[in-house]
Amino acid sequence: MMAEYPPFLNFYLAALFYLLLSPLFGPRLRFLLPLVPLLSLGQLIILSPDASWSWQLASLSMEWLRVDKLSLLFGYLFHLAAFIGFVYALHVKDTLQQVSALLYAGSALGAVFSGDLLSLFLFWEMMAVSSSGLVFARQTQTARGAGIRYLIVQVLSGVLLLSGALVQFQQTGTLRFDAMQADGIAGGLILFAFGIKCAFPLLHNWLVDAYPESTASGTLFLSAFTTKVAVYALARGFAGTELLVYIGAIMTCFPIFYAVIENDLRRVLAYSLINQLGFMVCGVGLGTALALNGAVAHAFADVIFKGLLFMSMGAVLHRVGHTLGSDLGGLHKTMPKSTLLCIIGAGSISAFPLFSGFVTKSMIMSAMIEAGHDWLWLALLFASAGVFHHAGIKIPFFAFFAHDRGLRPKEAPVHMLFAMSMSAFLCLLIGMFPQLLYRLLPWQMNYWPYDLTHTLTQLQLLFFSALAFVWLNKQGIYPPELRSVNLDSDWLYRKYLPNMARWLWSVREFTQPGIARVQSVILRPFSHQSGLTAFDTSQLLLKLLLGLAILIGIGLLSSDLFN
Amino acid sequence: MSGFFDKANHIKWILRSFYGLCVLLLVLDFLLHRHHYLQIEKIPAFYPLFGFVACVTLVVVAKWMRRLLKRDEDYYDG
Amino acid sequence: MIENHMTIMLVVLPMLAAPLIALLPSKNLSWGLAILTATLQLYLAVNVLLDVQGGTAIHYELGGWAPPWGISYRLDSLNGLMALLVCLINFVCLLYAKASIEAEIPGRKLGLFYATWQLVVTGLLGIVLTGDIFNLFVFLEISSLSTYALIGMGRQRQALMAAFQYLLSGTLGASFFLIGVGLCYAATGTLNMQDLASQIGQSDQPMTLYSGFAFLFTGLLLKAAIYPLHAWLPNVYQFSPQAVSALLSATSTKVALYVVVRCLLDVFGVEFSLSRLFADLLLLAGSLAILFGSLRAIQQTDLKRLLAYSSIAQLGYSVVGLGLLTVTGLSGALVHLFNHGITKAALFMGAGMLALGPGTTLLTRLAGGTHRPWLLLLFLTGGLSLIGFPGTVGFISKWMLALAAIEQGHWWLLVVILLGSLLAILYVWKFIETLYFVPQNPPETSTGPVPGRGMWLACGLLCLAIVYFGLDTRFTLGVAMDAARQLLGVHP
Amino acid sequence: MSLLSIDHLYYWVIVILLMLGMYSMIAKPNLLKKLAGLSIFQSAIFLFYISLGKQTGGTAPIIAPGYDTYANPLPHVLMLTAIVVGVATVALGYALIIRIRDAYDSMEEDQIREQDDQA
Repeated sequence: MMAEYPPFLNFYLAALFYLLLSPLFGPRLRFLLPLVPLLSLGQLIILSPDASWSWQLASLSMEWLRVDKLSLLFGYLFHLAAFIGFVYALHVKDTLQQVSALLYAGSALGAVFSGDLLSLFLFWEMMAVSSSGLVFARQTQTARGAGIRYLIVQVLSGVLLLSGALVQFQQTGTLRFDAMQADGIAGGLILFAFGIKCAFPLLHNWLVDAYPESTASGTLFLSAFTTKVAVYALARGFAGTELLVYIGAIMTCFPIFYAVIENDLRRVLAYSLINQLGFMVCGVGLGTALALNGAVAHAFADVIFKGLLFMSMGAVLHRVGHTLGSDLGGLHKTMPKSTLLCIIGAGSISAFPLFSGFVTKSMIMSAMIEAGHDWLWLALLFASAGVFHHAGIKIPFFAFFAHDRGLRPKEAPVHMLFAMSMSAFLCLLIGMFPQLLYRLLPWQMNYWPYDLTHTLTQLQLLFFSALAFVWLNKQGIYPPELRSVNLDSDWLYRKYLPNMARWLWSVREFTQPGIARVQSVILRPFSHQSGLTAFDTSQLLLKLLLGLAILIGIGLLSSDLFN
Repeated sequence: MSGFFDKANHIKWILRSFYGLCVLLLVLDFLLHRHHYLQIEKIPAFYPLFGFVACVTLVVVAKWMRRLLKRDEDYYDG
Repeated sequence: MIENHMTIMLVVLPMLAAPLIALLPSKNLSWGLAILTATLQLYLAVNVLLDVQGGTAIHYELGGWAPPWGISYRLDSLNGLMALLVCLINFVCLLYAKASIEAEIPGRKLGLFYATWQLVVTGLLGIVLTGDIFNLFVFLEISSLSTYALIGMGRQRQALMAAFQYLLSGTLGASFFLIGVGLCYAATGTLNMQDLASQIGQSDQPMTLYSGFAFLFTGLLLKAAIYPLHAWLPNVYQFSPQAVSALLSATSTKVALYVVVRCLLDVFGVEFSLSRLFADLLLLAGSLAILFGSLRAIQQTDLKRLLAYSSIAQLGYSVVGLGLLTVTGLSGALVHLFNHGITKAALFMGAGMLALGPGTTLLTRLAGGTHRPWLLLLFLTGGLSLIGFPGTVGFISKWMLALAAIEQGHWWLLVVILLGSLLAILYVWKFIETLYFVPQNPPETSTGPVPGRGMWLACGLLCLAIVYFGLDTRFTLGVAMDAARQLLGVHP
Repeated sequence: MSLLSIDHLYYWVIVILLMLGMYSMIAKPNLLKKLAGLSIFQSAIFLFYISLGKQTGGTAPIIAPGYDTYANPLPHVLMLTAIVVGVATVALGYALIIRIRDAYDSMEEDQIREQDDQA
């Protein structure tokens, strides 16, 4: 009975204690951090399945603990991710990062155990704020810029969710978070909110903008939680929404083009994150038991293998100081262990048989065929080949092999290697014994990935993709890594809107003298000097009197006498 | 390990075995009987072909996109 | 016996304490007496509020003279909540003031400072509790005059000009109010609020009454710094002594807005005062305040001035809630007065703590405040509350207001409220970023006075209150709903 | 027009005084003159209240034989309070002006502003 409280409290309390105790114990305290998810996981495991916990807020009941198989699966996953993350981040002595990470992981847990939209919104926003701390922690000018853009988009998503919740509350009188209809204002707003966090096409830019700007360990945390919470929310709220299948298919395809020409390898991974999310969104959209299982299972596997890839790039960042493909190469000579672990991650994301990606992605692919979306299935197949191309080959190749740039960094620190090894182990474990994961899945299904057809076709697809890579490289067609930025939808708000604002400003500048002249003519009897400073009492009084006159005028006009 | 990939004949050896595996997989497609869920899968060597063509298309299109989208590194800072 | 007089004691205590404080020989004694008074008042305020919970009202006739001849005091949920706000903020600000004000004001003036402070509190509580509209004017002037004096004690010389400007504009507002009272008296022949309320419908001079109404409200709106009449506020908040900024931001505009609510709904009544046009005017003014205030806040380079503009925006929310004229909207507006009061006081206190060393609140001079991580927590809590983040008080009020806007089908208002929150992120972010993420160049060695324990305690209390009342709304929102139902004559 | 009749003359005086006061507050750069304007403005309001109590043919409200109309005493009493408030306001204003002159060495607002702008 003692254990029946929402697990996010473990993390929030840990954050509070960390903040309180860090002045006393200093950064030594960080060695305790990996214990937090472990202990919390223990609590989660003994949590009884019908536990609930709610909080009364202004005539609304906020349900902070709703336990079912779906939320439990994500609960386990987030604990695992947090544990790996804190082990990986043992070198970080920055209180801001540690506390942000604790709060962030806690909020993600809070979100998946939320039973109503208001609580979901609460944790949704907590995630936004705490995770932006991880971006800002990089302490560079670009990180600050990316961080504020990230924060605004995330909060915008929260605001949309809140609006949707408000409308739903107004219309139905309940805030319960269950399956919803995407048509109608409430559902539409909420889907839009989820879509932002899930990086739907054109709403995806915050992800590729901010994730690569975070610190080595920050990106790891970021990649684990926000988007997966969004997948969870979609799976719970909008399972079987046909629209999502199409959105998902687009999401799998368009980022791979960007990934091929992107130079920053962590940004490549960010694009490939969207691509993987696309598979999950497809699965949610299909809505069959197999597809939904595939979606959440793929989310599970993705957190681990994408984390592994981000960790290996983080190790490069930690040792070399950047992850630009154009300036890397030959690192395998001094970082062989990282190289090997990175390749395991690459194998998983490419869905090689015996790696975790294969056993989860094939569920979605099979469900796609069962549902009769032939063309979309082809698109997904194309994306699968593409994933291998940019994440499976490009990442390890350009970072650890390719041209030797003479970089001779040290091997990654022990704790990083340990964290990466854990992930790699899990990738292989799930890949080889998929029933371990399948048993946890929320819906009933009967599926086995390792039949001849699946294994053979997948191998053929991947090997010939690799062949294409080799061939293109030999022919010199393969685009070289170049230092550059590629335009994406963020151009709209990073270039177009500022330019518009500048243009408007120049119009203002142009008209300003005219306005000033008119002003000075009107105010001449009262002005002793031009220029509006803080202490122009006359201006102040004039403004006030003008306001008084207007209000009195309207007040009188509004009276019955004139109506 | 450190100098392993520097030697040209090591690379050659790796590539050759890779080509060998590709050929093997291609041959297996005709030898083994696999399930066909869709019409299009019945094309002989569908998966190898698709994998190869998809990737070449991907790279060619991406190269073309790069001409359109590439900007200087400090494009947004200016 | 005492219990009968609890209401009036709230006003009389600080009035009696003021001269005593001025006469006491040492600054510590003065402060001690002030804080003792404040504690007693806080106790009384909680008690009377508990007494009136559930819809009863306390009547007190001054000197035993029955209204409409004598002055009567009347206390219900609405002014009980306001009285609690004033007493709470007074107490916390006094806790804070000791260390803060000693760094700003020479020791020999401290006795006078605390005495004047007591007069401000007397005035504010008088406004809140009185049932007589002329008496209200007198208290308005008592609090305003002592406020001008307090502002003039600011550390920079600009404080003097700010005080003088405020004196002119504040008196202008009070004069308009006085004209309005005169016209209403001419039309009805009474000054007692309840009596006035009963005479409104029967007056044979509606034109006079409407003019009075118009003057009265514009005067009050000026004192409350509602949108087109806000111009005096930024200078005042920027240049006042730190503790005074905190006190004023949390109480004076709120109390003025309380009078607006009281007069609008209780005295003039819904049918009289809120013809559709006037209600729409309030909605419009409130929305403009939200947008204008937030946009101007983003532009500011001085922390206290930024907070001042944010106050203008936040007051807009309350005005919007008032203009909606529903129980949800009105209770949102009232609870926002309380919630924003504690939030803004906390933020001004934080600003004051940063300014202890440099003596200015220019953001560039305050950059690189990483040596005080605890203050970051304060700024985050306060900032999140301004944004309306769940778990803080700011969320409660905005949730109510947003709900009320949807109830009435005012979608544009919902957009304004949410847009206001987004803009709030920008200005909150602006100061958090400058304070904590921009390294100072050259790094200023933080010498100068260190925040005293009282300051930390005060800030801590307010932060806890922000979170506590954000999570447990039974008390604040309950009282506000009571008040809103009474004002609108809706029975649950 | 009734508004222009001699009965309303005192209203016109009041309005003119109000305007004069406002003009002085706004248009004079000298702080003392601004304050004087405020004082005039307030006086106009006192007059307004006093005029409210006036009854044509009424006398001071002391019951005496032969008189049956009395002026209403209440507004006059109220104005006693208001005058006290007004005096306090002006006194505080003067005090502030003295300190401003000490700090800026000037009472002209434009000169004060120049000093602040330079700082």
